[in-house]
Amino acid sequence: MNKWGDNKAWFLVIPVLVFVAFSAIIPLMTVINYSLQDILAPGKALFVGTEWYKKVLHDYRLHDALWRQFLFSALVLLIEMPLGILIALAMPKKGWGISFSLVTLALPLLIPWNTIGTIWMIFVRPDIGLFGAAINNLGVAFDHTRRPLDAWVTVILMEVWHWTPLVALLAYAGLRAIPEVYYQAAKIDGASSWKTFYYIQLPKMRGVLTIALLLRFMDSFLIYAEPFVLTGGGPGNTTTFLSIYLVKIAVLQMDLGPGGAFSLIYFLIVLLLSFIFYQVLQRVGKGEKV
Amino acid sequence: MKGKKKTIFLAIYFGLLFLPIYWMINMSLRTNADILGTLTLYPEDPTFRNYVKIFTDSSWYSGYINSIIYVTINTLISLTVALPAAYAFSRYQFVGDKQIFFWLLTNRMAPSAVFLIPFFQLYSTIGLMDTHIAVALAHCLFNVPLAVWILEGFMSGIPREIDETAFIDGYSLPRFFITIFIPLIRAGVGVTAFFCFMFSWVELLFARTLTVTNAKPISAVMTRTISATGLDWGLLATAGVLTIVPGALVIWFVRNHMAKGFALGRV
Amino acid sequence: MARIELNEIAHSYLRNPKGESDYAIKRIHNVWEDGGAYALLGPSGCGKTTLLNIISGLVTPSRGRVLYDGKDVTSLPPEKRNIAQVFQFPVLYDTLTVFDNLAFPLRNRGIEPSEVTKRVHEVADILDLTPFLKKKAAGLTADAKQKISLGRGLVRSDVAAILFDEPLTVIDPHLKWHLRRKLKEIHEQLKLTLIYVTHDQTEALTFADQVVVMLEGEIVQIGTPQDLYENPEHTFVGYFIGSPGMNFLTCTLEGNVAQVDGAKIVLDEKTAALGRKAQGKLELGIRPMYLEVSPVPVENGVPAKVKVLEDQGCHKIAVLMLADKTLQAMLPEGKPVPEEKAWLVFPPQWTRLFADGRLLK
Amino acid sequence: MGIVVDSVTKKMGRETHINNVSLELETGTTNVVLGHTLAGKTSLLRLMAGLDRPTSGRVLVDGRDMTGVSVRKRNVAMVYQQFVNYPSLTVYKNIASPLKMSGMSKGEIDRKVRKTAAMLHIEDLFERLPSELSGGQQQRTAIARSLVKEADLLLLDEPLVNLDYKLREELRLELQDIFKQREAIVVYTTTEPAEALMLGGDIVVMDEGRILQTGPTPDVYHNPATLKVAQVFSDPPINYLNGTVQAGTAKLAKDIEIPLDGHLRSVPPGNYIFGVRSNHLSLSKVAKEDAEIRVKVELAEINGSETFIHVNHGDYRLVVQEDGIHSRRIGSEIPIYVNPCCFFVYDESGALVASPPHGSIQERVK
Repeated sequence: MNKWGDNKAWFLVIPVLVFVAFSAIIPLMTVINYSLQDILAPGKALFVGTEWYKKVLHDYRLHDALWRQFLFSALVLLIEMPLGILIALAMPKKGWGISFSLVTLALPLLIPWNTIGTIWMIFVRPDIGLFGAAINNLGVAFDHTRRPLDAWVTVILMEVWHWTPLVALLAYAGLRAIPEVYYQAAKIDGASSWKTFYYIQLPKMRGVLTIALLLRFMDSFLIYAEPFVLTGGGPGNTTTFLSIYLVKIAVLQMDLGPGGAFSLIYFLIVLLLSFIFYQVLQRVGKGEKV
Repeated sequence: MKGKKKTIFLAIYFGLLFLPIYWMINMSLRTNADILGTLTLYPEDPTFRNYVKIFTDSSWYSGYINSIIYVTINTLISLTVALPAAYAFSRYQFVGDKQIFFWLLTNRMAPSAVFLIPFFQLYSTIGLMDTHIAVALAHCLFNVPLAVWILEGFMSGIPREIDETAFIDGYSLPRFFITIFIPLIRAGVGVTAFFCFMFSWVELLFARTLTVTNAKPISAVMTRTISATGLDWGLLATAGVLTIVPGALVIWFVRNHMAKGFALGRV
Repeated sequence: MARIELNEIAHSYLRNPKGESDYAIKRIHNVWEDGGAYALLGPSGCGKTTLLNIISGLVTPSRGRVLYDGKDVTSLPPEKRNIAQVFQFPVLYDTLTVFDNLAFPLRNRGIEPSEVTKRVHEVADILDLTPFLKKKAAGLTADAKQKISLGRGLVRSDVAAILFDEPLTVIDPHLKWHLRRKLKEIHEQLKLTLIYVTHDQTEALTFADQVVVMLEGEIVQIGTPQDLYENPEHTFVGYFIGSPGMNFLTCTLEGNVAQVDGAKIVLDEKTAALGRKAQGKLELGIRPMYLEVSPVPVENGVPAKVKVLEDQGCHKIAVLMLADKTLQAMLPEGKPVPEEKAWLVFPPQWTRLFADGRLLK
Repeated sequence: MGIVVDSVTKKMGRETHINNVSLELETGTTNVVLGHTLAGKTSLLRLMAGLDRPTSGRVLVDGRDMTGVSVRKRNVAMVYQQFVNYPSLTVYKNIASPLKMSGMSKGEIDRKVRKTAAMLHIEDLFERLPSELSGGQQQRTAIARSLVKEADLLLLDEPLVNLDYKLREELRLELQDIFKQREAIVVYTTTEPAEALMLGGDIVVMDEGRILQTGPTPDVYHNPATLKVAQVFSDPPINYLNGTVQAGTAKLAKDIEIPLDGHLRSVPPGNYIFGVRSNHLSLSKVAKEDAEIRVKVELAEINGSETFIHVNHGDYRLVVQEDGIHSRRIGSEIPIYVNPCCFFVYDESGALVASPPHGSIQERVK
């Protein structure tokens, strides 16, 4: 049946619009304002047009941060997606094990992001951290504050530790939604467990996996707090991702003009991605109704 | 045999998952001197001194209280405004419905860093700086769209004939909504509250920027302390452990509904 | 193909069943002949799906043995029993084409590619699926999908039996006819053992040569559709088969005459003799179709009041009151219609006696 | 007193659900809306209830224009084909809910709820939640809720279609009794001719969003004005054979000849469509004027207490109804018989030319 056509429904949406307008539209206008002006002193601003945009677009550090960001997101997805699916497959299907697994998996998701950074900062330190000390004992020199590679390994490990459970939870929910008869039919057809996975479980999980993939892409693209606490963007700038760089420009250096321009470009990139996100989601939604 | 392999794999994974947390707990039970002295796998001389300090020093424990206050306010606001909106999106067709729904979702995708300076200025201007409500409002940026998104999913699962029957019976929309409809989507409201709590609880950037002392959340207290006290690892670890507790409690209460929330795929 | 024997089967889903009522299947002991088309009919919760799963091997019975052609398969899983099953909802491999779906069970068993192609084309021909072979299975209509599920069973030359679990639930009513016909045709053509579970009388009676009626974990009657209609062995069968169901009147017996609240109904000698020997609550049963209704007094006619007269187009249903008991009768189109009073005649050859629900014979 | 639907059209996007429909219904009548799935029956009901707004046209209640007036301000009750109850309320509270809204006193509510529940035999289920009921009990609760407030307009949208056929039998009988006692306009939609006939009253035959024919139910059954009505109002759909009338005889399907007697006598020469209901085809020759048709058996479908034998005669697909339950071999060739006095005759546009006189079938049986 079709939805009821009634424009009075707008009244129900107004509260949301007021709140989101307050926390999204007004700030966004301010940002646009900054990006087009040079604020010399409070109350004294000069219209500079696209000046800041040109400056930001030619900033090689921003380019570096962008590529770093893409590399980071790609690596994270490559590890988290298969690992998450594997965990979901290994999870128990009945009994107390379900509750235990779900609670354990959800735990890292509810730890404040800076605490995540703290946990790992402690964990990988060569002097007091279990991980750092153990690796060094094996004869591998490891120090995430000095070596870029070690810093990357640490950040990725942390990210995987933090967010793989989300993929696993989504995949698990997807698996649970597969009716038992599919497994029965596969058994009767003599399918091996690999074939059952490839021809039944994977296609049936497509919807949730798409969502997991996109969510993980978005959130890893916006990452800030955890690497900030862990490495502060270093050593050098080797773990300075987009958000960290933006905060550096806008908050620490108070360069409001370039900060504003950077913000908008960053937001546009994310918007573009979220548009693709929305399109894909729509298509997945339709595909599942068949 | 296959089942056994799975269990072993899962046990190893869960072991690795707990290890960093365990290590932090381990350190929270030791003094700083002890930590810096020798590396031991478990606290040989466990002490609760760090915990005592946090529970008795108001600059520490008020951080927890502040966090809980603004998270609660945010969750309440998000649910209150999202419920009618989600109902509108799930039931009605109106001018601009799809566009607004999409625009709401884009806010969930916005990089927090973009909004830092404007928020700072906005809340300074209207005198809300360093208040709980400021952080709660800021978190609405991503939590309200999220709540609308999840609730809409649950509401669409309720047949519209129930609404119609109620209107035929003479219920007004608000009365129907409160007495009949909300009880029907109880689980959805619970799941939504859980996610609002979660995202507000774990957020750092806004909470730190919009507060100075009065509403400073525990996460911000921790970051400051790193530089202030030099490196009291034991205290830092203890503060970290204590930030995990509320989250763990919440999970425990919603554990049976969690899978359902995830099944909708709307996180 | 195989002859399936159920040997003293009983099943409970509880780990420690206590009384009778804990058993989903109480006691079943019968043989399903090779090449027969059977329907397993009963209301929901009667244990028919459990029985089907015992035959297929998805459920291992608490007691008793399952034999395929004399070989004990009780503890074998479904994939080792060589059966095929069609479920309530179409179960397909969404990402595969129709061809690959049909080929799937063969390829899993390591059949030669040329043989696979040959078999798939044969089966696709029978099921009218040939035009869709190259299409993705996910985009097809529900009835085509259900045919593919069936086809995956048919492609296997070694299949012992094909089991159906309410296979037409999701099919549009006007397409059901087509599938029912297809199933009949396949049975005629391939002479496979088919077992069909349903709660729908039309489906069961249309499909099967032999209908097995189940009630509360037990088989109450096995017979041809005509048999079930004309000679129900249990009051439940009388009620469940036919619309409206059989009329039942509690009665006492005096010689050859059944007394129903003072009204006298003459029975034939054989039935009356059986009734006199029987124990328990006696009930007289007659189909609405066989109950004769006259608007004027007739010989042996029992007077009754007419409560409602329903016109169904091709015939009328009269709801009659015999003392305080309700009876229904079917009046063919054009037959004279009683107005307030009617006289009922119970033809002895269609009047049956039941004791405690079971037919006397 | 009554409801008037005045040239109403309802469009949804590009689809037309109701196409210029006009209808007048009186208080105290039972009206059956008969039509196939998607004929627009539900749309019509929703428009009458005020759940949907017509794209054009008006709905008048007691002479007042109610188009666009909210359903809350109307005195209607509706039963859906899905079992719609408030899942969080007990059966008692479900039934009481429309009365509670009208501000009735507690004692009065209790009296009415108990009376209505007794009528539908659910008075023992008061404390249960809808999820703890069987399908039949759920629908009984929904019907009770619609009856309890004694609305002026009682709408039932295929209320029995999702029930098991044994339950359908029972409830259908009970509903008939209940409707007779109502001082309301009862509108009942169904796809089944038998259900329509049993409920009696007046009928509205619909197809593709239009009304094809209205009138007292038995009259329409015996004189379907067009071939389409005859198809909708026969289960299985009426059998038809093309034929030509010429010089005193009619030739059907090329090889069947029947004399032009009785109601056929007045049919002028030309091309026609001859329709005959399944129950008028038989497997045995009853009268000497019966015409024989050679057919091939396709399937014997058993429905309730009848066997429907689907057969082919050349390109014509026919269905023969046989009382009782019998099996027939697929593919066997048999003769079937039809009495010429049972034919409906339609011209090539589908309009009725001649229908069997009411008495003729009775005579035939005697």
